[in-house]
Amino acid sequence: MLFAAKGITKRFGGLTAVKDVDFTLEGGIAAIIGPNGAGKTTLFNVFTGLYTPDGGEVKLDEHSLIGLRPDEITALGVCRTFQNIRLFKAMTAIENVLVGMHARVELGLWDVLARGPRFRAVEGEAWRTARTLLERVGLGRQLHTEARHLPYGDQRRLELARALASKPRLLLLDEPTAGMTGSEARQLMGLLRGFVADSGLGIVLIEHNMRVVMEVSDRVTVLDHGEKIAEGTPREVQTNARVIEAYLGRRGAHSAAP
Amino acid sequence: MTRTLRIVSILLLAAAVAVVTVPMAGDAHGKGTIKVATQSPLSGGQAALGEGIKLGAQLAIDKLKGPLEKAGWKVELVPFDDQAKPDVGVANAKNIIADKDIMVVIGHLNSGVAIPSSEVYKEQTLAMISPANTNPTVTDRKLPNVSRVCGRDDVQGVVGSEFAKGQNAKSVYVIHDKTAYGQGIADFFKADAEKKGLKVIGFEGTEEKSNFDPILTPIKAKNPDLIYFGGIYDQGAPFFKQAREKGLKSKFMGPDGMDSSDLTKIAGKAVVGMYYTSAAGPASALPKAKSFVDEFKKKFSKNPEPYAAEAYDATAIALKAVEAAAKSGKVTREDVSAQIRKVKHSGITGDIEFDGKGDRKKALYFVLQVANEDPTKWGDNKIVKQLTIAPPAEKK
Amino acid sequence: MDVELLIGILPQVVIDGLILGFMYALIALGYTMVYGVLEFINFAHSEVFIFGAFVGVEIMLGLKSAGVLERFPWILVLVVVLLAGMLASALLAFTIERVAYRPLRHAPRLIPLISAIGVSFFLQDVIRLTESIWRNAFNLVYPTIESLNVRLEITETIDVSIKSLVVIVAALLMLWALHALVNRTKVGTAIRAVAEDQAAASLMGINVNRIISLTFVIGGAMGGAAGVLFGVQYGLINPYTGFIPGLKAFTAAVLGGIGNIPGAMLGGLVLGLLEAFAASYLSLLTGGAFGAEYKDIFAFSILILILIFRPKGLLGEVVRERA
Amino acid sequence: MRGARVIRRPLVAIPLSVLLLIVSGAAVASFPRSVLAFLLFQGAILFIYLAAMPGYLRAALLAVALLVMMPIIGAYNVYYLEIATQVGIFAALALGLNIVVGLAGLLDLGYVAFFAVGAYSWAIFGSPHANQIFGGGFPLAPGWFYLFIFVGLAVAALAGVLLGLPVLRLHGDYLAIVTLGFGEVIRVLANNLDKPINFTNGPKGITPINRPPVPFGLPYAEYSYFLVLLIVLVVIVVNRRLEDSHIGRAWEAIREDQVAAQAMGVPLVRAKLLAFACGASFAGVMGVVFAAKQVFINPESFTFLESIGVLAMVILGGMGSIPGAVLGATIVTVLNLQVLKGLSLWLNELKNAGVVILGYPLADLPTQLEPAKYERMIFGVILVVMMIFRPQGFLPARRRQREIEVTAEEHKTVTV
Amino acid sequence: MLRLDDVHVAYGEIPALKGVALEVREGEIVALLGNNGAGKTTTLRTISGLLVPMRGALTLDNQPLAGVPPHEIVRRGIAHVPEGRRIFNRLTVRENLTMGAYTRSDTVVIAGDLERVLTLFPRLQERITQVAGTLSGGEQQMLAIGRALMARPRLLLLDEPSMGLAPVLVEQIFETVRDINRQGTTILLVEQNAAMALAVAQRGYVIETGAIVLSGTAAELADNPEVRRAYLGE
Repeated sequence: MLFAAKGITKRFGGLTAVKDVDFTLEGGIAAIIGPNGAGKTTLFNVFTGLYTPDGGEVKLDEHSLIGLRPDEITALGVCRTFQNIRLFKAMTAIENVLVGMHARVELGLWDVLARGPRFRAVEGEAWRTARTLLERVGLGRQLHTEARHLPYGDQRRLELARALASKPRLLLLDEPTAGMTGSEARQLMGLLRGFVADSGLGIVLIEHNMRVVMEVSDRVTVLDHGEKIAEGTPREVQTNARVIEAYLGRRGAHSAAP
Repeated sequence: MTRTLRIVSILLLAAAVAVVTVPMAGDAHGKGTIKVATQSPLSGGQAALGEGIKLGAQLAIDKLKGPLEKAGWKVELVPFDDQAKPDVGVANAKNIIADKDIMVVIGHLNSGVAIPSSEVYKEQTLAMISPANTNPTVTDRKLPNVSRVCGRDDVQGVVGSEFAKGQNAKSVYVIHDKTAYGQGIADFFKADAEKKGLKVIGFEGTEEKSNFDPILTPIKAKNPDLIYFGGIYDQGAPFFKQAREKGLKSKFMGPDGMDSSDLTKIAGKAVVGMYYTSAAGPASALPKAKSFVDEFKKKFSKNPEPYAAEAYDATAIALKAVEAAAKSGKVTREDVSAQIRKVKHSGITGDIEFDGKGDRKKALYFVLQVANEDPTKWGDNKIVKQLTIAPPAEKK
Repeated sequence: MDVELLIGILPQVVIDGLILGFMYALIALGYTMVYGVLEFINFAHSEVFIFGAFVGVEIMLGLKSAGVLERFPWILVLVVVLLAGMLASALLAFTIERVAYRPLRHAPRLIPLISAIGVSFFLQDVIRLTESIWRNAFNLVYPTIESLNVRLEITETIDVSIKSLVVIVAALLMLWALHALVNRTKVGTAIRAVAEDQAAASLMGINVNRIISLTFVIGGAMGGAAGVLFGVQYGLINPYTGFIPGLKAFTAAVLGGIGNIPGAMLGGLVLGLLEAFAASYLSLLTGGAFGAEYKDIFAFSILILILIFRPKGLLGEVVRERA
Repeated sequence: MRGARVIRRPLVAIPLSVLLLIVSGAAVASFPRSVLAFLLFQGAILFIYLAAMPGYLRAALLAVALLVMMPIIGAYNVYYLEIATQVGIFAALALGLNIVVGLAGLLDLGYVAFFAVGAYSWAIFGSPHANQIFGGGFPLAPGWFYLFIFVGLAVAALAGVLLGLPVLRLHGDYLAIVTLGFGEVIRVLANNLDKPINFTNGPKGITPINRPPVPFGLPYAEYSYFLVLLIVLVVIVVNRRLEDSHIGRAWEAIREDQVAAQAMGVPLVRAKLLAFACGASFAGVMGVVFAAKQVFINPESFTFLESIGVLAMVILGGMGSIPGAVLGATIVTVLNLQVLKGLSLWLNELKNAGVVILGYPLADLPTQLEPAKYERMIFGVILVVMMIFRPQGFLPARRRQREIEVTAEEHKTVTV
Repeated sequence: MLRLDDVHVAYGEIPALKGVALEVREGEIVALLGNNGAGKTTTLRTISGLLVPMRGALTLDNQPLAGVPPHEIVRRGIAHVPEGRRIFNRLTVRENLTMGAYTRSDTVVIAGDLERVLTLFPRLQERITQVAGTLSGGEQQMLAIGRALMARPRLLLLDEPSMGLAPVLVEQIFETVRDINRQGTTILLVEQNAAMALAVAQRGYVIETGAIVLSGTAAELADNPEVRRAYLGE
């Protein structure tokens, strides 16, 4: 099992944001869906160490992630993007990606100050990798544009590249297509499939664009009010009555069932 | 970038034009100009004392420049603000030695500024006469150009303890202000008092300026016969005032930093009967001192701060030395430095003559007692004791 | 070690500490009001504070030279002087905000801080310039009001002066008034709303700029009152006097949890007591090896310790960083 | 507009730079006491830095200005050399603080504490004072100074880590107040550690502090200038190397968004500690140099206002910008030591010369209005005006293209 | 009453709205649909004055609104329930509600309005002295709407009122929205739950990457295959 979370519970004051949720991934692409405020992002924050859960266990390859700092979790191979895009806005695109590589750079203070051949080799390699990554997500021409000057869709792509730069085994994407046009979103999904095929990377995505979810994901987990209410293939989930009611609304259910 | 560059270019152009068109005030007439520089803090928390030094020098120049002007020299004062900061003092010092007209420096207030700055003056044997730096190190370095008209911490502390002993004080409590000046005197007071068999039941420093209650509480409980405050009046006065308000009955005493009418202005009747040591006699006893205070008040419409009289004497000595040096028709800095050591001057703070290190040969010290709570009657303070003490012999 | 002496002075030390603490609390209110709303350290508050003290002393000196100071009851004089000091400092704070801070509202956090430092330098020397021309003096002395200096003896060794009681009463009154204003009135609610969420507050029809000005006015008035009381209590002020108490009061505000009004009070008292204990006891406890000169180190060390264990101050809310 | 564009052309800019350098040099030589002439020279250096020209030419011109002309100017007027030296000292301090505040975004209000730590480390051992602690054998020979540059570095860095470890979890203003407290603690300790054991000699300060041996019989002022210049150059190189590495990028990432930085694998505490230690070490080195240069130190050099002054330099120059920090240090120092002083001296001269302005003789100016007394007030106004009209600083940090060139070459060599 | 014409808005240099045109007539409920990031919230923020358009016309009753500060726009009769509710967490429920009526000084009428809001949301009555931060998500949403109603708006801007709410509550909220509308308040509704939104609205607009791509009556939109696929999950 690549990634397994068991019995995750997270409370904020009196509110239980996530209640006893199990989630596993062996590979491929999984989607977590649910209405806004269902607890999806909270779950991501637990997975990446930003929140410590009130209960439950998170494991990557049998390594427990509970109690680790976010940077340690990233070093182990879990990286993410953010719902509201948290790029380093004053840094250029390529610098953003280079920061993403931080955990993989094996240089000490002395290497940096001395600028020896080792430094140049490692740094050169990092720049090449960063460039390749940016080219792959379609930002090859904007390497030296400051992140804040990029259009919304490009910022999403840059965030993806930055996350990929840490060579994750598991990539968590929070609404990767928000703010993209339909064709852009499709393109991105193709890209994600490509990454999965190339490197055996596991991807979990939170997504509202149902078209995207249905097209790209191998499995779908549905959350509502912090609880998992359904799980299965896209088709299974789409026809699940409870899902239709909770997520699409009762009227949606009426009109969706001809 | 372009905009920055444009602005820089315009400024450059302006500066270039100004360099060519604004002529530096050159020496106009006669044999030239003799400048006396003062260096003291003119801004920041110690500005009042620093200004006292500047004003003392200014008064002396206005009053005593006559002979030099008759001889064809123009005499000017150049005040510098050292901000009580050593790095600023050193930069000013370099600026001063670069001005060939400056023949003597009157300063500084802070030993911390005086010591590094005098290292700079030394390079050109530019004379510095200190009105206020009582720290022994100032002259113990034996620089040929550095002299001081004020006493030394070690001497004044001894004067204080000598007197305290005579007053039958058995237990004393010593407070100081954590400055080189205050702590220096307090240290010597304590050491000498213990040697003389007085019981020092407390010794503390504080940077506090306003609220002395917490310090006074244990003092009150210990009830010493005498409290000695090593520091300046603006801290001492509130301290003594609050002490009396708190019901302390001890006798009060302090060094020459207390010698200001502001002491009574701030502390009022609390300090009536308090003792302080000083090298400057009271106006009532010494006619010279009286006329100095009167003239100072007339010119600047306020009472002289501590060190104003010392600055006046220092400037007077400087002018005498310059006159002596000018007899050859040409004034050099080395000359002036050498002449200063030869001057015998009868000033407001007594007869001044320097020894080989630049200390006063024999200094006359007074112990005075505050007579009246009215600040305008500061001059009425009585001399209760006079002591003539030479600077301590060289220690090895 | 004289244990009897140590215990004997304890009540007096506590009283001394409380008085000092209330003084810090009063000054701290100005910092905390502004910080609570703008999350900005108003470095110039120490000058706002000392400006109030100067206005107060000028009025008292004026009354004195007119020969009326002794003829009016001291309460009346005190109230008049307090009000004048508050008004003057409030106006000053208002002007500072308009001129030096408002244009920088949306700049990165450090920018207004530097502007505030500039204002602080400027004001110190403006006060000095004015006073040196007007009175030809650097230190100004508050005229003594005899009735305020009377000391009430609690026991033979413990006493407290009327003016110290005035400080405590005034501080409590002002804290209460401020607390009531902020918590019980519509305008106070608006202040809290703006503090929490400026955009949402503007959607309620609240003129955010006006509320921010008001905050400065209130903070300034508190500073002015503290300035007058400071002058009355300690007697001597100069243009730079405000700096150290300002720094300490700011520390007190942080200690209590900056932005929090009861926190400013608590922080002030804790700091005041710590200082009093250190100044009174350090020398006695260490046999003179360490003395009152360590009181600031002691106070700052405790501050650092408290913040390590309670990173948002004693009463500050620990707000979770949301991802 | 057009004028500016012309200057952007190397063909115009290069001869203009050379001309400026020559003119300003000549101006200082013919009016050695003119503040404006020296300002012109400084302006020429800034112009060379900004104007369009090939890098090697710029380096050459700057080298001529700083290595050849500046010492010669110093021979005409030592005061200017002193200013240049102090600019260097503060530039190094500003560069150190720039790492902490500008790059890593941690507000440090007690930075001068590290300067003090460095200064005292040499002051104690480089003067007879250490005899009071260890009994005898001191001062160390002047040559030890060079070792103590590294001791100062290490001790200050250690102090940075010791302070950082407990407090770096604090956010924003809480961190600021703790660093402020730390700065005060260090100063008060320096002021009080004369008893029970006399480590610092308290307020009386330590003197005489040994100066390093001067090679080639240079005058000490010149030597001290070159030493400071060398250290500043090293600091700039170190700064740039840090900035253009994963470490510098991690710092900037932390400043921009701490949470995202951590999520991208940046260990926050370690990165912040490193920032603290690096910043502190520069101050430590300069402390050692400062102690030797001054011959005397006492706690008055290390007050809170000094920390604020250095912070103002960083922000005036432009946060996170290396040239900005240097320019900021220059502006503040030159303003404080030279321009404002020059202004008040000039007014004083007018006064002594009996100049009459609008029918009012300057000589009658009351002593309260002595220009020298209001330098800080003017400085305050300048700070406020600067923040309002140019909040990003004079030379704001900008994303650089130079890495591209470096790596593009790398690319070729590796792939071939 | 409200009209947007070719409105362009940018965050810094990134354009967020690229020529939005829409209209809300007196008495209507109008739904604005679109994916996250499409520009729905930006549109509302522009109307309420939190953002200033770079160009384009924005009018209320033919009076220009662009550049008018938000607190003034509230006085003109537009209340905005922002995304994420943005209630004042540290204020009590009652204080939150009184803040809603900040622009008004007619105490008696305000008291009546408070009554009205509390009848509309009885849950708030129970929690009236509680600090708002401790309310549940649904209660917070009620508070946010109630607070906006306290301004007696003529036009109410609702941003995702169903966010994070249980289906029962969603039903209830939309029921209330309808009530409010019936009592004479015009409503512009941004909603992710397209089915729900189209069920209460009379007309709707679909926004995509900063521009309106579709508009029509609620029924037309609900039947549009493109809409059904994108927003109704078919």
